[in-house]
Parts: sequence; structure tokens; C-alpha cells
Amino acid sequence: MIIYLLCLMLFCCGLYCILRKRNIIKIILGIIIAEYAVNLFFILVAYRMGGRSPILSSGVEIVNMVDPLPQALVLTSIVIGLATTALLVALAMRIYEKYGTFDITKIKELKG
Amino acid sequence: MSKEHDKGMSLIVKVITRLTVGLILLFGIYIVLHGHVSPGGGFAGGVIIALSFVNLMLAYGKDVALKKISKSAMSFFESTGALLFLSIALLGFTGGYFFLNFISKGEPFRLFSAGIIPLCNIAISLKVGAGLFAIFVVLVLLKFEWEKKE
Amino acid sequence: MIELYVLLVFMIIGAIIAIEMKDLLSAVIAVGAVGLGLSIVFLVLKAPDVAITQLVVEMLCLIILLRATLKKDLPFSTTGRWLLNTLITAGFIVAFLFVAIRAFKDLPEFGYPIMRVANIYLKEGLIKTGASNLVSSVILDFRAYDTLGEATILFTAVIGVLAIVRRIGRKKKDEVVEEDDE
Amino acid sequence: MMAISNIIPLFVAISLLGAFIISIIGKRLKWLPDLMGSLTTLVLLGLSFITMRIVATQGILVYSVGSWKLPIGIVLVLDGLTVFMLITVNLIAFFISIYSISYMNRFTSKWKFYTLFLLMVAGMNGVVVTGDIFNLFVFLEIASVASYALVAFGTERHELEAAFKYTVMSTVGSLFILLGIVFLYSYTSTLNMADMANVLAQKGMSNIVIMVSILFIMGFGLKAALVPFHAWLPDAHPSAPAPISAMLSGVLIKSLGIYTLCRFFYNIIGINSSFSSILMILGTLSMVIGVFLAIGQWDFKRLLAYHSISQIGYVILGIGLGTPLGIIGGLFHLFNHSVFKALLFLNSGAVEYATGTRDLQKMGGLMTKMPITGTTTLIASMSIAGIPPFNGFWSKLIIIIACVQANRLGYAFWAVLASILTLASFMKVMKYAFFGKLRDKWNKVEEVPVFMKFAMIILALICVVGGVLLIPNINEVFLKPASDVLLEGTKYADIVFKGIQ
Repeated sequence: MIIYLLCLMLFCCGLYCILRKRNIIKIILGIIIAEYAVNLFFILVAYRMGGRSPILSSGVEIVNMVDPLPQALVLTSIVIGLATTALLVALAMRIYEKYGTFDITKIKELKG
Repeated sequence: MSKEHDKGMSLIVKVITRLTVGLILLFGIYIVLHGHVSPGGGFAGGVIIALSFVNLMLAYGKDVALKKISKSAMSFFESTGALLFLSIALLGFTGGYFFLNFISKGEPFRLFSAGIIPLCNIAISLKVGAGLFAIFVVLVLLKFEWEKKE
Repeated sequence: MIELYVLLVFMIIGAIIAIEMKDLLSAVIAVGAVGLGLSIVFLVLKAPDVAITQLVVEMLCLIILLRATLKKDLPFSTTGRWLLNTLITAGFIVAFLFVAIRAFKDLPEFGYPIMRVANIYLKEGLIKTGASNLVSSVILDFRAYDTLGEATILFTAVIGVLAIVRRIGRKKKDEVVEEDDE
Repeated sequence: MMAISNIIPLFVAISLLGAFIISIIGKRLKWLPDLMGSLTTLVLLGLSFITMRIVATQGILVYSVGSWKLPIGIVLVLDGLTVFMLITVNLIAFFISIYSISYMNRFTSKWKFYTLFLLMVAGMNGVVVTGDIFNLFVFLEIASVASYALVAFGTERHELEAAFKYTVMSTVGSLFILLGIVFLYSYTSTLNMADMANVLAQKGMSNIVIMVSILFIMGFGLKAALVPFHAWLPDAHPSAPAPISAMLSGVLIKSLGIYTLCRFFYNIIGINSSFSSILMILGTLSMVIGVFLAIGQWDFKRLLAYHSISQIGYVILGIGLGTPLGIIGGLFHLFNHSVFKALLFLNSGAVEYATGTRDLQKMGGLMTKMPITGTTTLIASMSIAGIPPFNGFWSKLIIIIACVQANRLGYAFWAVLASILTLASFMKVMKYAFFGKLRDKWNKVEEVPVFMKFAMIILALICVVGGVLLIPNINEVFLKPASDVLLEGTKYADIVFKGIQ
């Protein structure tokens, strides 16, 4: 229970960074932190008290393995995070090239 | 700054890189091939392979690294890996289902077991290794061009 | 399970440092520390596959981000109505956490998941797929279709990055532009 | 003998195959990307019409990927709503790929464009056909990542900026969706949507369901650009190349936002009156605020983008009503909006192609020089404004009648008001862009190439004859099965379990 809360607090740190920081790189860092938190939450809900990793070895009977499904899903979600981050960094570098700054208060050609 | 990076880093770094880069590559291949019996798998192994090339590039500069694997080869490997994975999926239709594990499962805990899983791992590692190194190269070269202008 | 709490607190502190640090390079390195902490947490939670992947992905992310930020420390500017916006954000986060805490009461207790479907994987995974690494058997056999999607996302990102870094995007009518294709 | 249900995975496989082949050999053979793009989308369109027949004759089809049965593997589901969305997506995608053959000559690296375009189509088809919630998330991300790159395809300053804003907001939406999926998985211990519906029905209402609903409304609302979450749309849609604007406004926000919201609220947790009124309030807000913001715009594409927000509001309002007539109206408006908004964006692209500007104040009298673009724009404008006998009229009429029938006169009033304001704003467009005196500098303007004309004319024809979809015989195979899926609610689970061979 408290551990879930700590995990969501990490998520909120990332969210705060995305919403309040005015620097492109900081926003990207916020997204990365929030992604970490969601991945962590997925593994947390799969954990089993005193569990073993879900890898069999020959000749040994293991009874209490943790849930392998969320681990597989988190692998996918890490890759998705990497893809998004790579795209964001490419965009950020191009924006720096065009505007000469990472500050989004100075990058405002479009009106909201 | 750009000139330094064309040449690479200092001698110590170069020597250590030369000694370790092969091992890193080998470790990546090991992780890929044993994905179905031990932790790891195509994705992690592919990233390690990409990191070995990144290491080479950081230490020796872009010319040496791009001589080992050219840009067109990277792009080819990437698309081929993706296509290979899709064709494994489509070959499942021979057994009647998309993504059917159509090869015999073999004996557990051996290297040659688990049907299509090792093949999928190899396809993914090709794709991931080439793709991530391509992203890295593109982003680094992008920086070089406009730093020269300044 | 005390080490889990310690690691999580460490990660939160790392995240706060990363957010509040004025220097971009330090912020990126702090996020790297958070990622490494996450990797250890995965190991403690018995997810070695995820830990390895997180570790290598973390390194690659760090290298790419370092290349993007090197020698570009910039002063931060604050916009007008700073206090108001911060209050709104804080209010949103507090409301979010409040709803989440109420939802946690209905979740299964930490360490005792339901595992209705997962037990099938644990019992029959080896017989049906032949892979002793059950995570591998899930991602590449039971749910291989997801992995096809995952590989496609990475492919999309590579093509996307190649498309974004093109020097010249648009051309005028009948203009011939030398294309720098990779 | 191949089972008939093997057709379902082909929707993803064919589009991915097209994308991969273009990426390997497309840069050497310059003609290949054009051909491959049109051919792939044509095949997909043909397949979607075949599925319409299959569902009409055989009922719902369920496909187990890799022969793993329902709870442990991923299943693909083909029901009325899926067929409806497949036809909408692939129809628009086909005409847009034809249009792009000429239009994209103004951009470099055409093969990258077509690769990303086909990947986006693959993602949307994947979202629509899947019956597994995590799989839905993965394909949603494919479509989103492809669209981030496509918005920045021109690589000018404002395009990069718009793409960055879009990427950040959309990624936050994805994170909320993923968090919701984690809660659902922990609570139900399954990822299959049908299985999940069963478990949730047993456990009844709880705080988890409320939490997940909030997360999903925020997440999918960000993807669909409902009003409190709409800030990215007016930047991202105008900045993209015109075919991509058409694709984003026409189908992407619908298959990623509205379809998923419908599926979740109707088929997984089962709709009740409070969720229904949340959807209706969000819909009305989008409808009214979108149209008020649109009126003051002078940039052609930006104006259209604000109208997208407003029209999405109609769809959500109709679907949120929950009555049979309301749902039919909402879905019909979804289809109609795909057609006429795609057409309008293609028109704006044609004007930009010919004159090089998007500013309405600088245009004028283009009707004489570009008769086909002018006429098709006129048809599309009348459709979106709801003038009989064009398709937009029928769907808006049904939604308003449904509001009145359900005794929601307030909502009906706002719908009528938004419709009148839409008419006013499109009269402005026609007056400034196409009628009036021709300016001297546009004397050399020529009509656009033949491929662009072809796509615009066919879409305009669909706008004109769109009303026939309401004729009972056609309604029976296209709209009614789709609305039935939503009306059945959580019986969806039983149907899917029964459908497994």
C-alpha cells in the first residue's frame, strides 16, 4: 500500500516536471521519470511475497514464481518509452538548431 | 570540438576499447542466442550490440566506426530484421494460424529448443541493434554539421 | 522488504534533484541515477529480464541525452502567473493522489496478486512452448503479436528520426533538391 | 483449407509488409512508394468490404493469434463496430494515398512519408481489430509515434514546435492509459477485454473502476482532443502536410480516441447514467468551444482544425446519449465527418499547392481558376454546416432528434447553435477564398494535378450521396451492426466467448 503510494509519487514528480518546467530537455526528463514510475508500478503489482524469478532450471521444482506476464508487458513498454524518447530528442535538437534555445517561453510562434 | 570528435579520444581509451569491444559484441550475441533459457533476449542483446558500436564510435570517431558498418548496411539490416520477424509470423499460416509456433519444440533447456523463439530473438536483435545505432549516428552527425557553422 | 522502500525513496530524491537542478547536464545524470535505481528495484522484485533491458536502455538514453545537452547550459526563465500555475498543478496532483489512495484499498495487497491467468503460464509454459525462460515464452509465443508491435514501434521511431533530421523538408515548385538519404 | 477468420490478422500484416518493403527498396526505385502505398491501401479497402459481407452472413468472428485460446493468448475480434471503423479508416486512407502521389512531390524523401503513412494505417487497423487491451495500447502507440514524425515532416520551425507539443501531450495521454491498464490488470488479473468485462461484472462497482475511468477519460480524451485536453490539435493538425492533416482529423483521432472510449465504456465496464452524462458534457463543451474558437481564425487549416474539435463534440454527444437513435446518429456523424473533414483538408492542401498560402485574407476569386477545388470545397462546406441533402445534415438531424426524444432539450439547443455558427464560419471561408474578385497575383494559378482532383471528386461524391446509408437495406449491414455492438453493452463478453471456434 505505502509502496504503491511511493511509486505514484514518483509518477507525480514526472508529471509536475512536464506541466511546470519551461525547458524542453526538462520536459523530456519528466516524461522519462513518469515512464519509469508506470513500469515500476506494473512490476510491483506482479510481485509475490518470497517469490522466485520466472525462469525454470532443469531438475529443480520451483513453486512460487512471480507473475511473468507483467514482466513481458514492461519489456514492451520500456521499448515504447525508448522510441518516444529518441523521437523527442531528435525534435529537441532540431528545435535548438532553428531557435537557438531550449526555452519554450521563447519558442512561441504558434498561438494556442 | 568537432575536430576532436573526428579523431576520437585519448590513447588509453582507445586501447581499452580495442580490448573490450569484441567482448561486448560477443556478450550481446550470447544474450540473444540464450534468450529462451536465461534472462535477456533479443531486445536486450540487440541494445548491447548497438552499444558496442556506440563505444567504438565514441572512442575512435565516426570514420572508423562507419567503416565497420556503413549507413546503408544499417538501414538494410534494420528493414530486413523487421521483415524477417513479420515473415516468421506469416509462416505460421502454414499451420493455420498467424504467429503459430510451427517448428517442433525440441528438448527443454537446450540451445536448440522452443521452436520459433530463438529465430524471433535473432530477427529482433538485428532490427534493434541496427536501428538504435542508426538513431545514435544520425543524432551525433546532426550536431556536427551545425557546430561547424557556428 | 526494507530495501525496496530505501531504493524508492532514493529514486524520488533523485527525481526531485533532476527536476530542480539548474544545470541541464547534472539533471540528465540524476535521471540516469534514477534509472539505475529502477534497475536494481527490478532485480529485487525478481524480474531479471526487465532489469537487464532497463540497464542497457538506460545507458543508451543517457548517451543520447548527453549528446543533446552537452555545453548547452541555459538560464531558466519563469513565466508570469508562476504561483497560480504551480498551485493549479499541485492541486491536480493532490486530487490525483487522493483518488489513487482510495483506489489502492480495492487492489490486492502488495505481494499477493490474483494470478488467474498467470498460473496457466507458470504451469503449462514449458510444456507448450519449450522455453524455460517463461518471460521469453510469453513475449515471443503466447503474446508474440505484441512483440511484433513493439518491433514496429522501434522501426517507426527510426524512420521518424530519419525523417525529422532531414535538412530540407519542403521544396518549391519544380525545384530539384539533392536528397540526403541514409 | 484456410479458415475464413484468417482474414483478420491480414489487416495489420499487409500494411506492415507494405511499409517494410517500401523502406527496403523504396529509396532506389522512385516510383515504387507511390504504387505500393496506393496498392496496399486499395487491398485493405477491398478486404474491409469483404469483412462487411462476412459479418453480415456469419456474425461475429474471433481469431486466436498463434492458436492460443482466449485468456492466455491475444484474440482479435471482428464485430459490427470493428467493420464500421475498418471501412472508415481504409476508405479515407486509400483516397489520401492517391492524393499524396502528386501533393508529396513538394516534399523530399517520399519513401519515408509512405513508410510512416502505412505504419500509421497499420496502427489504426491494429487498434480497431484487437480484443486485448494491452495489444490495443501497443498499436495505439504505433499510430501515435508515426503521426508525431509525420506532423514534423516539413521540418520548418513551426512544424517542429507543433510536433513537439503534440508529442509531449500525447505521450502524457499514453502514460495515463498505461497506468489505467495496470490498475485493471491488478484488479482483474487478465488483459482480454471480454474476460475483463466478465470479471468486472462479477465484482461490481468499485473505486478501481472510477479511478480507471478517470485515467482513461484523460488519456483517450487527450488522443481525441476533447475540450479540456484539446490544446495540441490546433497546432498539430495545420502544421502537418495536407494529406496527413486529413488523416489526423479524419480518422486518427476517431480510431484512437472515440472508438477506444466507446469500447471501454460500453463493452467493458458497461455504461451508466453518470458516465453517460460526463461524456455528454464533454461533448457539448467541445462542440461549443471549438466552434467559437474557429470563427475568428484566418488561417484556412487552423480554422478546419478547430472545427474538428467541434464536430468530435457532436459524435461524443450522440454516443453519450446512449439511446439507439443517438448512437446511430453519433456513428453516422463519425463516418460523415471523416469524409468531409478529410475532403476539406485536401481542399486546403490543393489551395496551398496552387497558391502557396493558407491565409484566407490573401485569397479571393479562386473559383474561376480552380473550379474543381472550389466546387468540392463548396460541397464539403455545406456538408459540415448541415445543409440538406448532404450527408452532414442527416447525421446532425438524427443527433438533434435523439436529444429531443431523450428529453435533453438543452443539449439539442447547443447542437443547433453550434451548427448555425459552423454555417457562418464556412460562409466566411467560401466568400474570402473562392468567391469575390480575383486578385491579380493569382492570374497564373492552375488547377491541381489529376490524382489530387480524382481523390477530391470521389470524396465529394460520397458527401453528396452519403444520405443513402440510412436507407434500411444499407443501414442493415453498415450502421446498425455497429450501433448494436454498443447497445449490447457488456453482453459483448458472452458474444466473444461464444464466437471462439
